[in-house]
Amino acid sequence: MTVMNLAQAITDALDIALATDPRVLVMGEDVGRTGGVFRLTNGLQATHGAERVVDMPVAESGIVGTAFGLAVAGMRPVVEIQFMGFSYPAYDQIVSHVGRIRHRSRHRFTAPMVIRMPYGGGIGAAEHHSESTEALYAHTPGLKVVVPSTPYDAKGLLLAAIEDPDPVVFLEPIRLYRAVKEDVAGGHFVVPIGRARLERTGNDVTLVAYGSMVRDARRAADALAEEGISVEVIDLRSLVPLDTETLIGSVRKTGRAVVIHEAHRTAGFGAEVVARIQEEALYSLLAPVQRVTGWDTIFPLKRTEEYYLPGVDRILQAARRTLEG
Amino acid sequence: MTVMNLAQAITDALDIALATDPRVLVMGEDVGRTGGVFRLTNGLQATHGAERVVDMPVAESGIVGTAFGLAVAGMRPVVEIQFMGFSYPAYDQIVSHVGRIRHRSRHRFTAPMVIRMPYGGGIGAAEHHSESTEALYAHTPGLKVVVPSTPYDAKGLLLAAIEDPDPVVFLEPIRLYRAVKEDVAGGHFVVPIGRARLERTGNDVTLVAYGSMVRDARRAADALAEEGISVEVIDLRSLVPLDTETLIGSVRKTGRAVVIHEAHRTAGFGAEVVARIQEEALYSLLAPVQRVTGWDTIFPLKRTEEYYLPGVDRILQAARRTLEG
Amino acid sequence: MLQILTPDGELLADPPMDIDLTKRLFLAMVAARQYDRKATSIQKQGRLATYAPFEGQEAAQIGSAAALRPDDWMVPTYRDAAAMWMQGYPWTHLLLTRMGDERGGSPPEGVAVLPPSITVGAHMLHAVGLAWAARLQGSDRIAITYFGDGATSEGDFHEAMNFAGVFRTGTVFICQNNQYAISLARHQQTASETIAEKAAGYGVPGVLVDGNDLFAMYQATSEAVVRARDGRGATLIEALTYRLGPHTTSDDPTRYRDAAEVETWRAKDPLDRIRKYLAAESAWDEEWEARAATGAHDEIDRAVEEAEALTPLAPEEIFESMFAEMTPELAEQQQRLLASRRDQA
Amino acid sequence: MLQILTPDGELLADPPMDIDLTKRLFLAMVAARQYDRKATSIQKQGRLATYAPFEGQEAAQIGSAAALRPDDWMVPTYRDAAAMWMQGYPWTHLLLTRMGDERGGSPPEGVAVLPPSITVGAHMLHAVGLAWAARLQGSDRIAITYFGDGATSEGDFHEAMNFAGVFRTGTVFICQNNQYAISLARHQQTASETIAEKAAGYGVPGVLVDGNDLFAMYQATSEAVVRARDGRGATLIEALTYRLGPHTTSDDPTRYRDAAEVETWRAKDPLDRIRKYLAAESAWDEEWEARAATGAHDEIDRAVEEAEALTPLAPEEIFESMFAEMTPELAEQQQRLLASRRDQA
Ligand SMILES: Cc1ncc(C[n+]2csc(CCOP(=O)(O)OP(=O)(O)O)c2C)c(N)n1
Ligand SMILES: Cc1ncc(C[n+]2csc(CCOP(=O)(O)OP(=O)(O)O)c2C)c(N)n1
Ligand SMILES: [Mg+2]
Ligand SMILES: [Mg+2]
Repeated sequence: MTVMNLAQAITDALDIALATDPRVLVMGEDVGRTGGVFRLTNGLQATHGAERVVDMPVAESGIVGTAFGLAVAGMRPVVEIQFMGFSYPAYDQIVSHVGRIRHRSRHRFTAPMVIRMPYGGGIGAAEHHSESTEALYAHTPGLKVVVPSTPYDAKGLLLAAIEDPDPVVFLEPIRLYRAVKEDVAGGHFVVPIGRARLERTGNDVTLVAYGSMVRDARRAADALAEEGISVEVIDLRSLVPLDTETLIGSVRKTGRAVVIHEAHRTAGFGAEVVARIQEEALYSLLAPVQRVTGWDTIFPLKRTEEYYLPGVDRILQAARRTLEG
Repeated sequence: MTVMNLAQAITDALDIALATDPRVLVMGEDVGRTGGVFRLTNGLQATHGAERVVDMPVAESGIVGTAFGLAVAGMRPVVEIQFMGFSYPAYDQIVSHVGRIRHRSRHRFTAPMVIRMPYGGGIGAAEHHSESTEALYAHTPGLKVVVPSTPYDAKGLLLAAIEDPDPVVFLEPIRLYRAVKEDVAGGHFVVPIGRARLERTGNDVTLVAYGSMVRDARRAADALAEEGISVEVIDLRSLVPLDTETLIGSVRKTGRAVVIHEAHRTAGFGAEVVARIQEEALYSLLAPVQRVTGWDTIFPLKRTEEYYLPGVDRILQAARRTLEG
Repeated sequence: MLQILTPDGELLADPPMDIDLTKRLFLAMVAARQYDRKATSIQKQGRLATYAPFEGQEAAQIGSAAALRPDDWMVPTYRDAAAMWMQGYPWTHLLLTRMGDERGGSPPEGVAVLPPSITVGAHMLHAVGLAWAARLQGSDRIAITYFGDGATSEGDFHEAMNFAGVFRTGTVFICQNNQYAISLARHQQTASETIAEKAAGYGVPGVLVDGNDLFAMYQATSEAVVRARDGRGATLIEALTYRLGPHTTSDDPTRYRDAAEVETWRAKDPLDRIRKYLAAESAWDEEWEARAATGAHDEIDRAVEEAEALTPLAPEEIFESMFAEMTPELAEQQQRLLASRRDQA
Repeated sequence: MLQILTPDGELLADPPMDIDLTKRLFLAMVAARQYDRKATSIQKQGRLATYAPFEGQEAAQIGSAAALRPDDWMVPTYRDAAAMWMQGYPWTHLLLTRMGDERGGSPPEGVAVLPPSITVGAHMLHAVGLAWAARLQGSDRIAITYFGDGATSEGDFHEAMNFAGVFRTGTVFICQNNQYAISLARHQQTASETIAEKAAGYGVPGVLVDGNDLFAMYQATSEAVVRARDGRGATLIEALTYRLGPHTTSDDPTRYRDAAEVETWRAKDPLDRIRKYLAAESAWDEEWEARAATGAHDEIDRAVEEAEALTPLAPEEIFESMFAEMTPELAEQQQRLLASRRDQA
């Protein structure tokens, strides 16, 4: 057991994967000598060598396309995209090739690889540095999409992703990298992909969140608890596959739900969560499921980003609205 | 008035735009000499010259990025992407620049341009040729997303898109290009972007569709009418902005809805439609809104594409399920 | 431009292979042309979805593929059936894809050929990764990738060439410059004089080769393969050739090129010049070729029959190759589809 | 490599400008450096979000921008504040962006400079389109675009160069090869010997220039601008230079480069050599420069004050620049946000 933050948990997972599986490679812009823009790969090149931890030219499509070839040939590349907003040049490789080769070849060729992307806002970053477009990847067949919110899950899910026989888009909430520390088991363990985590149980309303928003959901739940409202908080952890069972079970019990993400509202992943709830639990719903999301605007710069981001207040208001419904 | 099919209506709109607005350019792969892979730009280069109707090298990011520069400088480029599946290499230009410049510059610079993309399956095409990923574009801030299903709308919406001060992604249902003919007014007219069309009115259930699926929805409505079920069919025509008013008004009346698209199910645009319905009309709902969609698989090749595509049968079954609910 | 055998069948330098291999590769070209014609004709009958003929490009494909070891990786496009077949991809599988059956993309174990890329450009990077993996795995397998003149305009061509240069991967890039990308003529595609010269911008050697000359293609590719296998890095080969047929069976090339131009290139037919050479060496006779052609024809007929006889995938099977283990979503969707078909029945 | 003035201030050829212009551009470099230092220092105080310093690259930016006409289009990156300012972009606006205020991207009417590109690579294509539009509009405006050595690896660099070659657009491509892309050294970025030579692959002239030599930069850019304006097409200029500071204020360059290397380049400081040259021409004295520096410093101070004094956008305003006319969705979301703020209050 070591106390670590989410960033350290990811470094630890990468270190373990590199140490135990010779097929694993870490590749991306600045991941080697300088340890990545967030320093998550710090020290890995020194330990595992420049053949295993590879600094790549500035070319995201190239990085993902090359990693795809490596994966097809039996390696296990773990790609770092510096910020989610820079994954778009690689989008064609991801949708047209990475997510498709198993189907195109009826299992004959596969691309077991991980694409890590720091995502989300809240740190006053420059344009394009706060994207949260997980819905794109969730809508792309052949990909798993994973988003941890705790150090423990980050480590266990990343190791599971690296070992997964299929490609995984692994989203890392930038804002939580160094926000909290917790005890994380040393050595190897996995958290299975596809199961939500019950962050807290309750009876009156369900808050559904993932990644960076789990913290805000928890805070909102704390505030509501003080008013005597019993809140269930679900951390989805994996968008594809989605743990519909946990989700539906909870809403059937509480009859009320708020879905929270910082992504844009229209066609965001929250809509999918709402759709599943109303398909499976309509008759249990006591009020419309509320979506608390980022707006359909460009993510604003530092001076105004607080207006964009769903915060505890907006979650509380939405929860109260469902309780009135 | 001329009788034309959807393909001819688009050609007509492009011809009128080129003839009346010197700022308009038509650009894309093979659009000039050979008139495009679907022959929609046939004859335009002969009429308007190779400066206005431009054959471009095979580079979608280049085409969109260059068109963006042209638009910022005051031209009105109309880009053709050969098939929606080949729009992904341009995705970064679209999300990072086309949809963003007005915001980045607080209205100082704008990119009024149209990106036409034939989309959808049903013609037994090769891999990547049947994509229907409108949800990506609907989730991208700063873009309008338009999908006509009739020749009249295709012409009027395309002219509206070309005249729009903001960028428009214009999706053309390949399957309907030459499927039906109707009377279309000659000369210039526009169909305003952002208003759904009531394809048929009814009281028992609402079918919500767009593009290629409108035809199947109509056929399903015919079949249900024979059983004495009164069906309302909404052709959304525009996904962004979405005509929530018409949608909600209809569901409040019927209490039942089926949303239909050929795109993948998870995080498809149907989820957004469901979310809006349940937000605004939950208490009117007599049964869960059903989604009839393509699956979360790669779009299959010719021999099996019928298993993927929502057809009249699946729509009928879903409608009946809502009527039992 | 590297040329060893002129269109008239004259040798400009020593041939890079003996008569036996020459005969074998000539017959491979004969067989490939049989396939190309058969595929075109059954497409007209509606038995294939669309087809992209390679007539005129046989030497470029077969000359280059002949330089490979059977375990070398190949990353081809939709027009490279001849090269794929040379590397072990069965006709049946090539046909299956064209018939609209995903199982065409699944060649037998041991065939190291990826399903042909339909998107233009992206696949070249895959050959960079495959070759890189070989080095990491201590193997001397190399990777060859095929693409057209049009593909060189895509950003991914650039990224692939650049990575191959930086990481010195054992990748052989074969650009079949067949003068057109659908309707766009080569000179509208790029303003550089040759495509081969683009290699210099990546610190990679580039070679301009007569792509209709089997000998030149074989020699240039062999040299590139040796370089790649020895760890000396990548090569770009521009095979100057011509697509004699339409872009695909849905294309009408008369819209963008003259019959006269086609005739000029027909005179440079890659089969003709080897035929002339072999005849001059007294190693060819008409009956020998005809017999081989008939043999190939029959074999291809059997492949067509086999492909057509294969029962199409069942509805439930379209869900079965998305992941190693089916996700709950897909399982549910599979059930929905089956239920809806039951309802229907 | 084109060099006119050596690091020691010696002339190798006739200077491309008279003493007056030289003095003016020298003072522009002095002012730019003031800005760079001010921005770096107020970032440390938390008054800017992050900042990407250009120290060492003043000649590359100011020498090239000085060759433009005021109405020429400029498409810069995050590191090109000096060039942008030369083309009329106010310090205040440059600072606003860095403070996290979108209004920084909205320069006054008449300033034909796009907001600096944060994504690496994509923006070069915009300069192709802008120059193309000028031709269609019967104007002889040209477009200049700035980018780094790292950006040349992106596919969009390739597509932009290729389109500029094919369509002969009046685009001037200025690559400031400052030896690093964040931590990646130039030799790991590409295996070509120079970046300038990449131009040949597009049928575009490429020129390697001493980017720390104001005269060489001015001359090479002026020639490229004339070419562009005359309709003779694009040029790629590789300005060989060095980023003396960190990549951005969050970077620690000691992780990837030696102090000794930095010192070598400090000896080639672009300001020093013009200072030496002017001194030799008796056109420089310390007080004159100090007075100018103080003047610039004060002006920049006022810009900082002005930017900081600007009231941040109101909550409702973040919805107001998405479309010419707000969509119903955005209007509804705007109402939601305002309502939630009312509830909170
Ligand atoms: C990314 C992408 N864009 C466009 C297309 C449509 N398309 C198919 S083949 C082709 C032309 C390719 O030309 P070239 O690379 O010269 O190969 P050839 O067909 O001549 O063998 C185009 C534009 C595609 N398949 N993929
Ligand atoms: C598409 C994209 N990928 C990655 C980044 C992150 N990034 C910002 S600057 C930079 C290096 C660019 O180097 P170069 O082009 O040499 O310009 P310089 O910073 O040296 O001026 C990188 C990788 C980005 N902004 N955009
Ligand atoms: Mg070609
Ligand atoms: Mg640099």
